[in-house]
Amino acid sequence: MDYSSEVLRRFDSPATAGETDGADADAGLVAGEAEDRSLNVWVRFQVQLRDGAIRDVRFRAFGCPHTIAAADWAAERLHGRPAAALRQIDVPRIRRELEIPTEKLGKLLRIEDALAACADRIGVPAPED
Amino acid sequence: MDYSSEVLRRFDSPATAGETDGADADAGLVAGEAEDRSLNVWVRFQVQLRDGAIRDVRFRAFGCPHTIAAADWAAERLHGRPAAALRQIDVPRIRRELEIPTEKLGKLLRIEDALAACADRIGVPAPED
Amino acid sequence: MERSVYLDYAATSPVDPRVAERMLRCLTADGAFGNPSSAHRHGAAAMRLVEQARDSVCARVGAEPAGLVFTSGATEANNLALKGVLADAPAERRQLVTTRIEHKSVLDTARALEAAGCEISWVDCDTRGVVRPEAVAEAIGPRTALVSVMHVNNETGAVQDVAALAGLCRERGVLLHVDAAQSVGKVPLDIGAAGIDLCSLTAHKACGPKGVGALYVRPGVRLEPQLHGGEQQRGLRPGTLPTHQIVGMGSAYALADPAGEGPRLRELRLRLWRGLAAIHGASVNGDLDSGAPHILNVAFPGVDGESLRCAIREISVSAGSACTSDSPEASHVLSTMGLPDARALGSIRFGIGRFTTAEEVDYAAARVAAEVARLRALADAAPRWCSA
Amino acid sequence: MERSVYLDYAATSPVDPRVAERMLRCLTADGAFGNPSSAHRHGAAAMRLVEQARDSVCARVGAEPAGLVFTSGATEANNLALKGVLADAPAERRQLVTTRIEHKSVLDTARALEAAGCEISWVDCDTRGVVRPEAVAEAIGPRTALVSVMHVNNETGAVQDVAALAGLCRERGVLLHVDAAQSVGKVPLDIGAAGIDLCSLTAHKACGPKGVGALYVRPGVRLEPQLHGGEQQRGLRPGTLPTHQIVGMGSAYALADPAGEGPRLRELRLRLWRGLAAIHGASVNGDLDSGAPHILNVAFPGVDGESLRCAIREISVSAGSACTSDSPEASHVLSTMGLPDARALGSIRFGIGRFTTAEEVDYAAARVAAEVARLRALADAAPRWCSA
Ligand SMILES: Cc1ncc(COP(=O)(O)O)c(C=O)c1O
Ligand SMILES: Cc1ncc(COP(=O)(O)O)c(C=O)c1O
Repeated sequence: MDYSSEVLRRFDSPATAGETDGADADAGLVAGEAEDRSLNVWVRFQVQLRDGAIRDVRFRAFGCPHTIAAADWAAERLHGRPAAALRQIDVPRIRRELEIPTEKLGKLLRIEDALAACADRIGVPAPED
Repeated sequence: MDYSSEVLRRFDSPATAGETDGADADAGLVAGEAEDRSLNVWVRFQVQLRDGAIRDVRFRAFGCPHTIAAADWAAERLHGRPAAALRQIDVPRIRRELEIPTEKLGKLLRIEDALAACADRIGVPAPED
Repeated sequence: MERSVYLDYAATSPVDPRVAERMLRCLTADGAFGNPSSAHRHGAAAMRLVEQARDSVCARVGAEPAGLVFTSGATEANNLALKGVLADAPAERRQLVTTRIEHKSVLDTARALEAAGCEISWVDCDTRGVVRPEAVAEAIGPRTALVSVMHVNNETGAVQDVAALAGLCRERGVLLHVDAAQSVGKVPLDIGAAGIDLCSLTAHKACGPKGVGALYVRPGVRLEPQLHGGEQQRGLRPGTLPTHQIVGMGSAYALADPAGEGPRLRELRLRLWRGLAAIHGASVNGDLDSGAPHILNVAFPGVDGESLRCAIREISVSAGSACTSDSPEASHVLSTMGLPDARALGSIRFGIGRFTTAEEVDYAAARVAAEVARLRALADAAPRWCSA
Repeated sequence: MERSVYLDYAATSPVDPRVAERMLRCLTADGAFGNPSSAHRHGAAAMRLVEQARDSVCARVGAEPAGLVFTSGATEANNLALKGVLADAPAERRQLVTTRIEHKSVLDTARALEAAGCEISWVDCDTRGVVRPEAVAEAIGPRTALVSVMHVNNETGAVQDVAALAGLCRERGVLLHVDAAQSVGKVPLDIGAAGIDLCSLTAHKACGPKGVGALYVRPGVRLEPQLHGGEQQRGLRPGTLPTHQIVGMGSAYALADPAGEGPRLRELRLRLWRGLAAIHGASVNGDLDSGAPHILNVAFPGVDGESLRCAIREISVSAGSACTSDSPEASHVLSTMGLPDARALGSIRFGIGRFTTAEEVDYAAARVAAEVARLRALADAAPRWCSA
């Protein structure tokens, strides 16, 4: 298995792994998770909001290095964005930037699902189909 | 192809190859030959007799190293023997002494034939079957 | 990058320098480079080395030299054994009995035979990865031509009782093929004493070169050649004999003495396990006592195997067999042993060999422990199935 | 014994020391000994070398790297090409067109296919050993799936016009397989430019190692794998990739430049022929001008070939192909060219190569002349058929 240096860097020390510091906790803390047992993957995000904007995002994950690196990338990007960004996660762009092979797509979609679960909790309206 | 050292020695310098010296020629010189085109072999013996005994035997051959070595061995052994020996050539013994593989048997039998042809010319009676 | 530790001897091994040196002598113009089938002196010199190597191989595994057919490895040997015997079997005896834990080169060949009209009877193993001879006996029927069971499993090191299998096959009048690719140098193997009819061997798991192996065919056993052209090896396996490869196999086998090397490997494996046993929940897939001395397969519940391997990537280990290490499927061997998928996917195969040191083993155990802890922290609060 | 001269490069060649050195670096623990299919660092390092070698091989023969399947040699490649394509062909297109002068690995495979229900259409060559493309065109029918014609004949060096054959095969909608085992480094070969669909290669005729070769399969061409087990090489040819062998093939091919080496070989061959031409009745089997530069097949009427080879046994030469040199049958190639048996059996194949010197060639010519004279004297008065 080939990993891009970006995947390795994030996998080795994912800056956004863990729990939010909790200082501002009651100002809007939600969590959402998603899993796919058949793909051996589980991801969970914790999102801290203030004034409708994302103040902090943390993740936990059980899965492959790509999943962990992608969760870290997504959490980092969400910092400071409006809550609606939780529904706008760009999986193709993650794949491109981290050079993740196609066969990992199923796992990456669970990241999308977990962030969508956070958005649900916050009440970010779902996009119309 | 493996050749025994005896085959190689005789093939490299067959002492009895060629023609009898002819000095005593009119005292009983016969020749006999045999061939098998399908086996790519031809042998010819020249036998010089004196007083019913073999004074000299020479051979010529077209064929494999085993054939040449065996012809040389046979010619050498016939020296000084009674003419009847021309019919008593011991092919199994040649095979044994020169370590000749089975698949060469067909060729060796042409040596027997050529010597029998000499015996015929001399009038050595054929063995009863 | 920093240091590099090789613990994947079950996938392949480096060539012993003594073996490499002998191979080298068959290559260049001043060596035995001739075609062993050539009638001339250069050919004869090469053929002598081939025959010496044949004797070395046979001496190591208790085989009659006349029965040894050199191949490009155990994959080809397994193909030749199974297809060769079944192609020669009468139409009413086209059944093969084999197990679900064989190497892919047996599994896929069996499936190809099935597609071609043969019947396959699959035997399971127990939770330790061992195939009960009685289970094989039950699977043998009146149509069975051949039983194929591996000696040492390449993922778990489980050792099958091939002598018992040979006995019952003989009783039932069927042939026994044994894939012994993993045994040589680690577990004693005496083909003749055991009464094995066909046996696949390879050089590269025993500090010999890749790309050469052999099928032993007990004289008298008939099989259809699978390659055509040329009379080399009595027509059973044509192609120019690769002298240096065969010589490499011969000298590797001469050095591969399980009595000499086995205890050292076993001790290293135990040392590795002692280091890993400190990790909460870690467990051996297979059996530490009865398994081959060079393979240790360990489950680390609560971590994904790919991530663990990536985390310790300065250490070369495997997810199972090398051939499937790129795929996300759980190992068919561990699944047959009854492991849940997540546990199978969180398992790592360590392969120990001639040049492995105690220090390397200690290093590996410490690194694994540290990374398992890190990855588990990362997966804190994951659902229970993740650490099944 | 005295000196030793090797003139059997068409049977096999010594490995170039530069090639041997690169092979050696893939063997021991300090080299790229990993299993190229392993996902870890040791595996990746080996795979990089395999891919470099693939590129070298393809660059030499004008092939697309994606189409190259490594095998244990040209024998296996020929088997895979013929069986693989015919097994994949629809039932109504199970005909193979090939020639009577192919290597045994094509001839015997064709016969095995015939026994399995395929139809074989055999094409002859002319008296120079050349197959007329029109004769092949005539043999192609509506049921033809594949045409298999060798590039350079291993006994005579006759070069077939594979580009013309490829053109007419394309026109007729059939696939063309070319056995190019003898061409590399001697006769230019551009698989892509010629439009060849499948091409068999081997390393050991071009100063590379024995036991490794390749089948080129033009992307898009379908064939059934003949070995099962493991996903290596897209399932077309499983088995652990032998890094050192493949690296050896790659670097041998990188060195094997017909433009650089061909003229020197051609000159040596001409020099050898000039020496032999002094022998009464000696004649070239084949064509001196159009033939490959490294093979000279000469008939010496009036001597038995086995005896001549034995007489000059310090010089390693061949009776024809190495595979048949132990058998008393006349070469099927020379017979197809119309030579009477005795003449065919009195022929010798000289193979010239990278390390052959002018002095060796002169020595050989002088020795042959002396021994032909001696053997002819020994066969004086032999019947005419002996010197047919
Ligand atoms: C049990 C077993 N059988 C067969 C093989 C195939 O051997 P080879 O790589 O020589 O084809 C292997 C290893 O790859 C193995 O471990
Ligand atoms: C024309 C030709 N085809 C095929 C082969 C077989 O090649 P290998 O020895 O690599 O199996 C040879 C030589 O042996 C050959 O000369």
